[in-house]
Amino acid sequence: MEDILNLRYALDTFYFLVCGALVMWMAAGFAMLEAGLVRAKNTAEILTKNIALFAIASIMYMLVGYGIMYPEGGNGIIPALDFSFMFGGDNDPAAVLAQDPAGWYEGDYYSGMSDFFFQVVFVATAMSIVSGAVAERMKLWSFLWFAVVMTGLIYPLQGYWMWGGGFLDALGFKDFAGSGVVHLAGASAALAGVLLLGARKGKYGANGEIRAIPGANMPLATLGTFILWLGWFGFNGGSELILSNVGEANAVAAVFVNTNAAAAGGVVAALLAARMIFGKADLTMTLNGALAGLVAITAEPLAPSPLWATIVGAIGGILVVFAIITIDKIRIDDPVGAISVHGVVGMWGLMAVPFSNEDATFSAQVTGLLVIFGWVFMASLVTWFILKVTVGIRVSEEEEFEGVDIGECGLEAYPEFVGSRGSGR
Amino acid sequence: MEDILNLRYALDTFYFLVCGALVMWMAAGFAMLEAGLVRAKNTAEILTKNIALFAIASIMYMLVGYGIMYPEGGNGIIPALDFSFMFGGDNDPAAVLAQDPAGWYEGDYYSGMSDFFFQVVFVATAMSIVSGAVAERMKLWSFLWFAVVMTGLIYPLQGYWMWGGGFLDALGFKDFAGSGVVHLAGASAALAGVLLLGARKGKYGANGEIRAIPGANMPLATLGTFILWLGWFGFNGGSELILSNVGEANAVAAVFVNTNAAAAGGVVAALLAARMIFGKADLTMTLNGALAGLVAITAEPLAPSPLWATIVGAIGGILVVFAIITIDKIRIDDPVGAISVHGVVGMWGLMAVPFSNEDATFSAQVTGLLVIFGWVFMASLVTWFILKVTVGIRVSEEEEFEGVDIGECGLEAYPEFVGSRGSGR
Amino acid sequence: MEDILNLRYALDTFYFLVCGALVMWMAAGFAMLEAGLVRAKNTAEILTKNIALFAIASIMYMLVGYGIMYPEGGNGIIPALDFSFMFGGDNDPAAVLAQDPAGWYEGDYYSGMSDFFFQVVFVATAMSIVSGAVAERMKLWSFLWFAVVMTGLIYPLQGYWMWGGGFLDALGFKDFAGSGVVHLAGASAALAGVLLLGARKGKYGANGEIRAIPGANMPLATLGTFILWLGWFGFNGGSELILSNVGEANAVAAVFVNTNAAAAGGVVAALLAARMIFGKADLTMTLNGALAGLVAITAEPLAPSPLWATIVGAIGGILVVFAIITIDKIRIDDPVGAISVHGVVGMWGLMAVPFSNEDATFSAQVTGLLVIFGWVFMASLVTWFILKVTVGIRVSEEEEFEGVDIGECGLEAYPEFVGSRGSGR
Amino acid sequence: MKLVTAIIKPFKLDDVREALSEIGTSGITVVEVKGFGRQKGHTELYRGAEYVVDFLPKIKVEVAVVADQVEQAIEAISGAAKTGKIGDGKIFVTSLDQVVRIRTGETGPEAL
Amino acid sequence: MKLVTAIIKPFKLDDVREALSEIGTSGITVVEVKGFGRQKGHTELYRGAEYVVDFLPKIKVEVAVVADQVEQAIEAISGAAKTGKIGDGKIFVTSLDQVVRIRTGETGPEAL
Amino acid sequence: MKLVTAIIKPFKLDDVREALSEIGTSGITVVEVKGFGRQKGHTELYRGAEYVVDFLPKIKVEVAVVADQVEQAIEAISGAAKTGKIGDGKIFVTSLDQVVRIRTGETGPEAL
Ligand SMILES: Nc1ncnc2c1ncn2[C@@H]1O[C@H](COP(=O)(O)OP(=O)(O)O)[C@@H](O)[C@H]1O
Ligand SMILES: Nc1ncnc2c1ncn2[C@@H]1O[C@H](COP(=O)(O)OP(=O)(O)O)[C@@H](O)[C@H]1O
Ligand SMILES: Nc1ncnc2c1ncn2[C@@H]1O[C@H](COP(=O)(O)OP(=O)(O)O)[C@@H](O)[C@H]1O
Repeated sequence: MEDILNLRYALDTFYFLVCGALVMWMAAGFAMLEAGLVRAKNTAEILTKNIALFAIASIMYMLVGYGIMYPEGGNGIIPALDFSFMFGGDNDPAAVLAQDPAGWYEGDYYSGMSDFFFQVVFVATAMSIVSGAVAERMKLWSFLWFAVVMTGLIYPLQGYWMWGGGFLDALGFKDFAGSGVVHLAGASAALAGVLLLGARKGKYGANGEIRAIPGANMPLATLGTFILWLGWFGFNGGSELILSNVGEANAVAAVFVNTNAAAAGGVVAALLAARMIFGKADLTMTLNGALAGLVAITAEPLAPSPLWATIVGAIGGILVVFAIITIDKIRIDDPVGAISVHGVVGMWGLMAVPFSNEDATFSAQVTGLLVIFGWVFMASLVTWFILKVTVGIRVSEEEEFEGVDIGECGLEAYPEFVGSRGSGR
Repeated sequence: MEDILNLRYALDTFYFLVCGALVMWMAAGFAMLEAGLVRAKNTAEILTKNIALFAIASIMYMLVGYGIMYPEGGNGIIPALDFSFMFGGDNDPAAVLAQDPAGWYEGDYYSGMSDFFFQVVFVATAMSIVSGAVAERMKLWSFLWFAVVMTGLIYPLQGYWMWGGGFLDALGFKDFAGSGVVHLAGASAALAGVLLLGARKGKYGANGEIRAIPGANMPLATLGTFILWLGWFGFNGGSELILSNVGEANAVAAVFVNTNAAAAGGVVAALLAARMIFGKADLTMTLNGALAGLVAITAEPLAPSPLWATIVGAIGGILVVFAIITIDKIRIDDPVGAISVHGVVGMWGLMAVPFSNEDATFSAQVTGLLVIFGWVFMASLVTWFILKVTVGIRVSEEEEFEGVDIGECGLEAYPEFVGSRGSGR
Repeated sequence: MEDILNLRYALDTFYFLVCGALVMWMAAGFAMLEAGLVRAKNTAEILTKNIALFAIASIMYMLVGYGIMYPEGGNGIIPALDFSFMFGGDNDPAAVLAQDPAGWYEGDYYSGMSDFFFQVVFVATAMSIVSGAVAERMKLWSFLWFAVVMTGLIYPLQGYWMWGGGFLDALGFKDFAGSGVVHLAGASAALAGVLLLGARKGKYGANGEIRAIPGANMPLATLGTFILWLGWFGFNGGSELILSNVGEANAVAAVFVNTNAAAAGGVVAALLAARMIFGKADLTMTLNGALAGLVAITAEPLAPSPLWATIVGAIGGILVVFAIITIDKIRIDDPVGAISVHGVVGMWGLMAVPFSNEDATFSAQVTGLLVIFGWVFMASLVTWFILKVTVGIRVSEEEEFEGVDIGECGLEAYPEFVGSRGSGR
Repeated sequence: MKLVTAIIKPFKLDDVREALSEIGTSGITVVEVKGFGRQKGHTELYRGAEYVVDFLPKIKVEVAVVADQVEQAIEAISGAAKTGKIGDGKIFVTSLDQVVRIRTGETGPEAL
Repeated sequence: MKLVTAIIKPFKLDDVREALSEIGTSGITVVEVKGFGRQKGHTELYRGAEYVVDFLPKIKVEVAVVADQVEQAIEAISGAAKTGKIGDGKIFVTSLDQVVRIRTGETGPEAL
Repeated sequence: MKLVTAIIKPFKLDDVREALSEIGTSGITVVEVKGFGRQKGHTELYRGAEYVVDFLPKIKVEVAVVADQVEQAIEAISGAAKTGKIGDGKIFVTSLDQVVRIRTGETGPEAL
């Protein structure tokens, strides 16, 4: 039996690590997507933000966040705190093997380190969502300060409420891999930031006209989407948390199939919706459609049939097209569509759960949705506001015109490509 | 024993899912490769085609294709049909565990969902091959209609003949991971399309001269090749279908080694061949060489020694250089070399099998090759022809000159990079 | 028991293959990083070098290198040679299963083919380090000749001394995944090359001023860094070599966590250091910081706590900023900072081991460091020198001004992007 | 006929284009350039090495007008492109000997 | 000496280059520009927002010729660049006071 | 006032800029162009198809100077840009009717 348990533990741990690595890869996806959808003059800065936020999330979650989100013993609202993770340590092999095989999956059936690894990349994902929405005008350092607070406190607390066994979990709120806890949370923080930040110069004309500001590099944006698509197999697939028997292996496989199906549905639906509204096959909308499908299925990628998963994704794909247009119309300037993709469609994902999962109720879903949105939005608003009145959150008008790359990073993303270059050829 | 079977099932399923995810990643590889090898003005459209075809393949194969290719009970030519997959369901754990361990690998030893996941990304690969060959002049929507037919019917039927246990399988035709069933099939469909479509404007001069049309972005093309190389470990490695014992684990490892060796052989051979013919180290030929090596080994990546795998790949690498030049000379305009890489070298891959695998015969290989080519080419020709006389398959001359990005997608891939831009800076 | 052993073997083999595939992916990372940090006119050539060196490493290591590095029976300095790997063969399943389970992990507990696969991608990594440092002025073919010698002889010999059970191993030198054997080795070869090659034209002014030569494409450089970050989970994670029980699974998970933590530490530290010195958030330094963190932890990613891993990475990140500036000041022209990242920080990584691993001693670490540097530097210097006096290693001044892409590859990386293009639109 | 060439700040292009179309010019040609005048650029550090960014991105706008319209065009451009800060740009006027509209073959002021 | 500047459709560049070399011009300079004349551009939608693509990509071709050759050059360019559709482009002629070949120091028509 | 336009080899830009600033010109405008003169380009093979790279990358430098300074400017540019090899480039001089500094509204030589 001990041999079996060793293998089980190793397999489940490995599955967790592989899925975690795939989620880490999503950081590259967000970086490329956002770098493709901003203008060339703001590209180096968004890249800097993306790699720095991932690093900050990794450090803050290790120091503080993990110790807020997962220790046992909180009262459901206020978590018990335990910041010992940074000093290492994992399950004792002898103790692990001494566990009763009957209750195996309630015990320590995989490495605690692998658990952290999987969790930490989720925090980074939530934070990545924010960077796109505030792109092209937010100060780099203020953004990074926000990242410290978001990944150290705001995210972990609501994470505790749901996945850490807090009151949302007790309520019966269902959010398999985080349409709410990750995506809606990220979008809520983004929305708060955008509201305080205002639109990019030139986005809205004096007479109310909405101006298009085309993204500079479509191959990058597409690459980013494919990376996210791939990474999402880890995001949803790993969230089953167990692989090592027939039933669980089937479940993980179903999650992979449904995740892919929803993305596919999102692509086709957004492509057709854009075709119908604009008369053209708008690539950026199609990319957002893929992501919308993925966000939509994330709250429940296990229960649906492949057909229903496709439909859930397709509804997400249609929704995102209308959301982007609408949000633009009400003058909320979100260069990459993050609020629509992760926020609006994240809500749809949560509300779609009861259609396929009998254990879910609409009321619990609404409650969870409101709690996550309410907390993250308000806490973020306060944080952004403090940053605004202290260090400021918006670059100067001149820097914005010139591009934040020069102002914040002292270099250009493509120094040679736009017209002539000064020297160095 | 039950514990063992649970673990075996879980491990083989996980192996399948990981390999399937790697194959999915090949979609990004094709997208980047093609985006790098077309002109900037046609880039957004090829990206749109690539993501949309993957989505269409995912949906069509779920709805129809899988039900054509794999149900048991066909007569070898006409498959039995079973379209229930879309409603979900997987092996019953109790039944799985009740299977006789002796005949384990003939039974349901991994998740059916994971099987679908692995299969569906193969269809998308076949379809991806087509998009490159018809690039820069084909109508987006006609292409997508073709994708519906190809992934819903044309591919699955010949897939059934071989991998679904049809008459090609019975004949002793050997095609481990699809030099024929996937790559030659894709190339045959592409050839039919190109023949009906004609060359790009300006590709061939009035006096018969062949004009070079350089691809716009070499880093993207190289990235695409590396992605495909990585993905191919899943493509070939997963096609062993079993991992969970010493012999099978060895086999999977050998497939990984040989896949890498063949790609390496293809790179070096194509690099040297291009050096000898052109006097320069033509990067695009080198990239095609890598892919040629990979396609060549795909029909039999298990039996060869690493040395022989390298040679099989190297011959593929040389072949592809001559094939590209020859195909260009006979005025078949294939912007990315897809017909050469996947078609010509796919044939070489099939014919190379008997050199290392004693169970294979040249006659069976020729038969398989001709059947696949014949069916896919003819069926595609008819499909393309119907599209041509109904909705049309070629964009207008004006749109072609202006670039299909504007005409089909309403946006530019690099709106800022080519000379000046109108507004929005 | 046999069932258990089959599973163990399969799982450990699979873990090795997955990690190896991740390391192979690092080749794409180096290619993108370097393509982003050189000027546009030298991009196609660096891409060609990167894909060709990977292919050469794969072939040479199969033919010669593996047979130098790993056969048993050498005297610690001179290895026993065994070049039979190229003809294939793996552990006999029956013999494997007949091994005594008690001494299982000393026996053949995973596929020999998977071992080769994991090793071969390491050689390629070492060689990739060189290409960046000599970029923009070295002859393509001379570089490839060097790759033959480096991957066939120079790397494998010192690899034998350490990982093949040679005298460095006997001495108690500790280098878990290769801060020394891979990274310092690569950097030493690069340094020898750069010294014989000289700086790029225009890098240093007549009056001693140091001129900046900005890299052409920051998104590519960032993508490359993210790819390397992801691949490094395989690089370090796979170097534990065993996964299949609780203790080992914990160890692999700890390696993943620490690898990520060190990279994060490197990012934040380099970002802040650059901010303090330059007043700007220099993206390229931040990227180098991530890599520095990764290189630093590579010598010992298992023993540290997450906190200490972060600090080891952070020190690497600070070190790399100063190293780059200093190396530039002493007029060693390294366009991508490879010597600083892999050499200077590689040394730091080796010297940091005794802080967390009690089995390591500073004296053994210094010895190992000096042996690796001494051997690789001297052997490389001789090789580069022979190349210099025979075929030459530097392109002509004219070719350098025009860009090596045209001269070596006969094509441009971005033919359309710089100003106007001649024809073919 | 005269060719009025203005070197302006990139983000002023839209305003200049509108100002020109208001006075009824029939077409314009633009290109991205880099340049410096009194605005001398600044020093950046790239990986620790100094880097004089002396050439700043500008847009060059060319508009061909009949001689009478030159003053108007200059005013329109100046008005729209002016921020009052250094680097606002310059306007150059040259004489055109001939203008031809390719499509119709019209020449001279007709062709504008 | 005159400088003949033509704004043409990008895909016509090869034809124009050939036409010019046939009449024996000694060199040309080209650059990508964007512009509009009577051809006013069109409206696109990007993510739902309107987007006036008023500047269309064009190629600017400059060729310096001796005064006698101007007519010939105009004809060569017009002939090669004409499609008869709107947006075919324009030709501008200006006077050159001086031309210098850097390599030899030759000046005037010699230098062309 | 005159506009001196030079087409030079790209890597000579820094030298030319320095030479011009030494004689006291107040600003310059540059743009990447492609072109050919006597230097006719060469043939490349791309994937086996011939490919005449007739247009080589050049930099166009424009500097507006008072009439008196033209000779000096020509000499400065020639001196700095010359390698003695084919493809060194050309200098064209045209007359400027008017120059306006947008920021201040100054005109004529004042504005240079
Ligand atoms: N003498 C000149 N010759 C050519 N171009 C010039 C000259 N002076 C200025 N320019 C162009 O005009 C742009 C704006 O110049 P600016 O810095 O506003 O000059 P100033 O302050 O002298 O008016 C410069 O970037 C340059 O491209
Ligand atoms: N008045 C003008 N001044 C400067 N450039 C012009 C002018 N008119 C036309 N052009 C340039 O010529 C190109 C082609 O013009 P086109 O639309 O064919 O003009 P038209 O129809 O008036 O002849 C335009 O895109 C623009 O770049
Ligand atoms: N007659 C011309 N008209 C326009 N541009 C020219 C002409 N001759 C040369 N050029 C430009 O000058 C550049 C350098 O010319 P180059 O080959 O040095 O000419 P040459 O050898 O005749 O002096 C060319 O690439 C081209 O851009």
